[in-house]
Amino acid sequence: MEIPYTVEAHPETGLNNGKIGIWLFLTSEVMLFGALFATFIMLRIGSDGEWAHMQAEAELNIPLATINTAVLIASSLTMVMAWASLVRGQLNKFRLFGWLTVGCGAIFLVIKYFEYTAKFAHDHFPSSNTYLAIYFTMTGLHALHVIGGMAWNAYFTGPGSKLFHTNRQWLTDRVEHSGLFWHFVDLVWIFLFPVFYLL
Amino acid sequence: MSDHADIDKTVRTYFMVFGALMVGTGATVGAYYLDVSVPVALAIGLFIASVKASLVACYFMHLIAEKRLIYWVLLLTVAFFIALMALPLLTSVIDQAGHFTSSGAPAAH
Amino acid sequence: MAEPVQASPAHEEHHHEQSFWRKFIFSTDHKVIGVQYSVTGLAFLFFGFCLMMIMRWQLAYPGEPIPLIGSLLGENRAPGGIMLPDFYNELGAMHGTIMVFLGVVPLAVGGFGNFVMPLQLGAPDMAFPRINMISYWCLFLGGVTMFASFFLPNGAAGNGWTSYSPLADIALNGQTAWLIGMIFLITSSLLGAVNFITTAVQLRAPGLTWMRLPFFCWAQIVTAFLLLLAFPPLEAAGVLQLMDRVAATSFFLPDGLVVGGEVLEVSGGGSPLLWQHLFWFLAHPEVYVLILPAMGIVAEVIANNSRKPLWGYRSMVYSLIFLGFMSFIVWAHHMFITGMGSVMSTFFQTTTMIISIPSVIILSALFISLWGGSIRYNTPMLFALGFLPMFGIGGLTGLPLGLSAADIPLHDTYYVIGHFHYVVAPGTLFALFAGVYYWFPKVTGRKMNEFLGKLHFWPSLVFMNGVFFPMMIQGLNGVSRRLADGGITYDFAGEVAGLNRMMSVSAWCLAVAQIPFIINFFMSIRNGEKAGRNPWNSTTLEWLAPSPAPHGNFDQAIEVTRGPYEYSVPGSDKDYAPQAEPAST
Amino acid sequence: MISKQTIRVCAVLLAIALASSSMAFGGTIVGKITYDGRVPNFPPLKMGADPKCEAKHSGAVKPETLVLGADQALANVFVMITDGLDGKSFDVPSEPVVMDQNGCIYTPHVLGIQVGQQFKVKNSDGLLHNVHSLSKDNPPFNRAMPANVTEADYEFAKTERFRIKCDVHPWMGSWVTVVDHPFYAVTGMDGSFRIENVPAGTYTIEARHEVERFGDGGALTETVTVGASDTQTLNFVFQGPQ
Amino acid sequence: MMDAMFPAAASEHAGEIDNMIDAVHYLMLVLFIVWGAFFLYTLMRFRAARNPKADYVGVKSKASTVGEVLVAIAEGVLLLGFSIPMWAERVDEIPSEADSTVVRVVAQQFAWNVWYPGADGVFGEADPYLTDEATNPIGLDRDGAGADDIWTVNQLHLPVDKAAIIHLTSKDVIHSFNLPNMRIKQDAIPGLSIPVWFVPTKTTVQIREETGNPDYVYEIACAQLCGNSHYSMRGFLTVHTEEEFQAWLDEEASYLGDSGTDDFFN
Repeated sequence: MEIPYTVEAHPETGLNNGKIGIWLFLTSEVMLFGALFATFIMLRIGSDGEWAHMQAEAELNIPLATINTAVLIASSLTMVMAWASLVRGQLNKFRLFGWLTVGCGAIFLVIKYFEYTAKFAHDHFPSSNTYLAIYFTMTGLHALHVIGGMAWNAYFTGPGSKLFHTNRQWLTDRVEHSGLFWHFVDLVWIFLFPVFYLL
Repeated sequence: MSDHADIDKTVRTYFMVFGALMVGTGATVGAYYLDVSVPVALAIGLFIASVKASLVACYFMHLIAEKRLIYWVLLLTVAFFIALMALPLLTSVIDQAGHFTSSGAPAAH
Repeated sequence: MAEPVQASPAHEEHHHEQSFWRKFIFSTDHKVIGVQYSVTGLAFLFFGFCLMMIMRWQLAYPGEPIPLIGSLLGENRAPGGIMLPDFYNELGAMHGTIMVFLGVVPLAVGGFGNFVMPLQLGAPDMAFPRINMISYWCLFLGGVTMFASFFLPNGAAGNGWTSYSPLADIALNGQTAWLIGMIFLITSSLLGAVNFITTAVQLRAPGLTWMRLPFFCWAQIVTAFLLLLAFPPLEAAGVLQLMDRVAATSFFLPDGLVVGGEVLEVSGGGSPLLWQHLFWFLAHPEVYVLILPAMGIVAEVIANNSRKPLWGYRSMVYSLIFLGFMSFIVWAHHMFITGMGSVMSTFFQTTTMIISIPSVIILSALFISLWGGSIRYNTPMLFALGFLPMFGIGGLTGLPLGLSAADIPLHDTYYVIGHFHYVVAPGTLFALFAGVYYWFPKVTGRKMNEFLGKLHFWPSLVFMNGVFFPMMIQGLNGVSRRLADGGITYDFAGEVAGLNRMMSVSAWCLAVAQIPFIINFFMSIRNGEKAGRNPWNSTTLEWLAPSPAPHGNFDQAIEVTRGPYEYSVPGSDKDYAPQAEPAST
Repeated sequence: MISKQTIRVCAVLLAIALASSSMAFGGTIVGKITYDGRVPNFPPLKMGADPKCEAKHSGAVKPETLVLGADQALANVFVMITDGLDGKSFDVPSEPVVMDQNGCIYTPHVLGIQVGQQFKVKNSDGLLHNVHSLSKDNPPFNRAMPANVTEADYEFAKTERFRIKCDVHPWMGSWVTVVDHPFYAVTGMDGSFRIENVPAGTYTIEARHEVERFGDGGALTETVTVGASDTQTLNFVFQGPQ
Repeated sequence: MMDAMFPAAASEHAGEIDNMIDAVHYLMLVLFIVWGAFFLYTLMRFRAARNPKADYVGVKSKASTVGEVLVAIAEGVLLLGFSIPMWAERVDEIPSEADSTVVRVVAQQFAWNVWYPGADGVFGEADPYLTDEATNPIGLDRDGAGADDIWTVNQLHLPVDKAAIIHLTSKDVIHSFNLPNMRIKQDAIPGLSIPVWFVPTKTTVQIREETGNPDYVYEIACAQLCGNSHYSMRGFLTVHTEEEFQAWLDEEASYLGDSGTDDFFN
């Protein structure tokens, strides 16, 4: 039994199943992070002007976060390049860019780890104040998404890339879909970075 | 986009977008050191972030040339997202009888 | 038209013998998964019903030892068989959670949606069979977590199914387990929703246009959108409450709380109302998640057994979509008495009144569909017909609750409980029973026994009303819900406390009335009357497949030529015209 | 058959055991605790909150914040050895410590209990009480005791001093001190205490009252050296505002 | 119609609310009867035995649309004519504090602490750290305006025929302040102080005569699950004549004079 439109596009929608599926999943992610952003706004409004103070107290490391932003944006670039390589039929280049993407994710997490431990070392915990609470919750949840995206990409770059020889189009589509998730994670960070570190 | 010429053009776009994103990041950080008032900083920061996010969505996520169905789904999501963003306003002071107090007991009138 | 994709003969080679595990446990076949969901849902419905029966003992005979099982409950729950209020609260919270998230939703959406929808679409399976399997196992893990939480040292969550903070933040009981369970259940629903929508969009058989789609599929699609977009905010809220409990944050806790005479040492700065908004942002759409699939089932059964097309199919579909859309902007009508100003209350009661109109349209259309029919009174039809007035009462009693001024004395009373249960118990559950009787032949190849079916229906109808109608009277008397002694502490409630006994007896009789169903269910699997492909002479596509349908569903090419309910077409000698029958005959 | 010799051996062993238990193998610490200061006129407890509680008393009931006997004797002071018993372990008594809820008051108001000893909460009132322990080290409990639930049993695993209160009748409160030895006492209306069978050694004795403005957060301490079988006297004076 | 079911009404606005609930139920009844009659007739008339051949088209008339429009209009009338103005009266038209009895109610697990401003008419400051469950459950600071404040547990006393404004809050979790006789219900939310007002129209003595029950009391119930003893979080409202109310306040105030407990603890 074959599920139709796994690879080829549906004549009416012009899309394959995976594309619709991933976008639907991303809409639910939008609502998930949206609810957390709503919480963020509420806490900030309700903080009686204490927000800047709590933020300053948290001793944020802006240079590190800036580097992290750059790393994540770079990983988005390598992600699309991995996909473009598949479109061009260059398996080795795809693998190179794929691993670069995973690597960028890893760098991001390592930097995050140092940021977190620095905060813990200064007794800044989620329980310290509402700013740190939402900071740890949102960046933590984002980090979990990064880990998920890394696992997904690592699978397609590693064992999953065998599909190249049997069904290149399918692999290309799947990489495109995992890329959509990866870019979404990047997109969330693009908001998290200024909102938490700069504003 | 299976055509090689097409994909080469697309790749050039990706690098341009990447450059723009890096510039945007720099601008955000730069604006932070500008020392403007909070509302202005919020406006600048969120504006740059929105531009960056749009770039990622349009080009890296290919939304600029996506099928209609996806647009409809996203439109629906945007509608509910707006409802969701109304939520913090509802939970804070807007049209809420009573007012927040800093202690468990009510503040003096 | 080109060769339909579903007819690919290549699938024959996939029919090699699968191991037991792959075939029944970790199956990717939507029908097996649908049955897994259904069985899980029915089992949890039964479990939730048992919880309720224990509660009803305490309400009928407050403070008296529970007979039979009282001594088994343990010192922490019922010393000497006497139920502690903590245990009552646990039962209440878990009854709600289990019935909603582990009973009705898995059965109505996971079970019927999974089993029936791809068949009605003429699809070989769901769009993502493996994700389908994962979503079932997420539900299963969530169910296990919820069930296991009863055995925690301080018991299961007992803060109401709504889990309002700060109570749920500071409670000693298994709220953490509840939250973890909920996160599993939400994940399951999200994955399921992605799958349902994609399947409906992509895998419809050739010729099956949107306006030829059975109403049940429409109901599932709208439901899936509700799950997809409304559940994530609750997931976020769940994460935040989990942080409050585990990492001592203060998302829902303001400053200066004094618990048990001691100042609660948290940073403060949060808002208890935030939880309510996030919760009801999901939980109001969730009400429609419970009711829409039921409406879908009822529409199928009524069309089939009145032998005529649904009246006003198009307006029903538009109403359904409108209902789904509006359900996102009415949530705060659950919160009128949290101190809402007049702007917000005007907005939310207006949207609430507006949302009642499409419900009225759908219900009217179902009533009117009967006019001119040739009505067959078989068991599925009885349950579907029972649904109409019962859901009608449920809907009507929503009116005074949706008007904020009338809500003042009725809020949080038994009136609310009665209203809600009329919607979901004799409402949704009757529809689900109709679905079980209706689609049983497709699952097993055999029909269920009609006599036992009727023996199930009539007492159920009587006792359902015996349980829930007195709640309205208690509610009008102002008796609050969630009182561990049924309200006898209060003089004003004492006058109607006597009704509790009658309600409890009805509840136990209702339990007895389910015995014919259980017997019927298991007996018919092996001994029921053999059903062919289409025992009900139905028009929709699921009846085109063999009963039971094989992996891959259809053994022939499908091309849909007409609408879903072409019964009694003038000029035809047959009183039904299946959707996939060529138009010219 | 049990041989005569076995019985004889048993008898001797029994005699030794009896003798040793009746003999005082250690010193005794006694003392009297008095209060020196102004005695405020506490307003009566708001028993009107629950008419069933009010009906159990004929008149106004005063809070047990400061209970004095004759000659300024201070009751409800918890006296215990806090230091000097390191490394020793003691048997846990098999009989439970009982706290009753009667007339919407906890009796006793101050109590001690050993780690692992049974704590029995009784409800003689025949109405709903709610026993809420505010313990931090021991897992807190919060048990509603409806009218016809008359007993609940607990045990504590860690040493700690905490308050037990009734959430339904907020004035009801009792101070529980969990100790890992039997050397503690609570003063009665005569203000006196007596700690017996203390092994020879030097100890820190703490006397603690619930009013935190007394002494150091409510506690006064003294050091005392006890011989094998002597009796040491230790008096404490709790200084209140004049 | 349904007055017999409601708890005896004893506030100025109770009648309005009762009438509205009546009106809604009339509407519901009419709808249910019309639907039900149609339903039962259809089931009899169109059973397969009597009508073996179904009609493909069914109902042709647009009567149902008319019905739906009528329902919508009825709902609109209830909404615009009753509910919205009545709600506005509850939340927007709070009478001036000068002409009212102003009370604070601080809910806690599981009691209602009632707090009066005392002779000076000004509430004192509260500090959670001053809380003592037995002697000072509201954490009242007796220095300053709080010196003459009066608090009681579960005992709310009000004068008749004078607006009462109650500022509701909570110390711990969400409670709901329910006065069934007064048709008042309002959540008490920690961190928020929410005003609620009503005019009691019958004294406790009067209601006892009216109901013929010498033990009749106005009860305060908790309507929001607040923990294990939620079900017995019962308070009492006594409505006095103005003179009786003053006498009661004076009696409560008499406990204040010589207590001198403050410098004892601090």
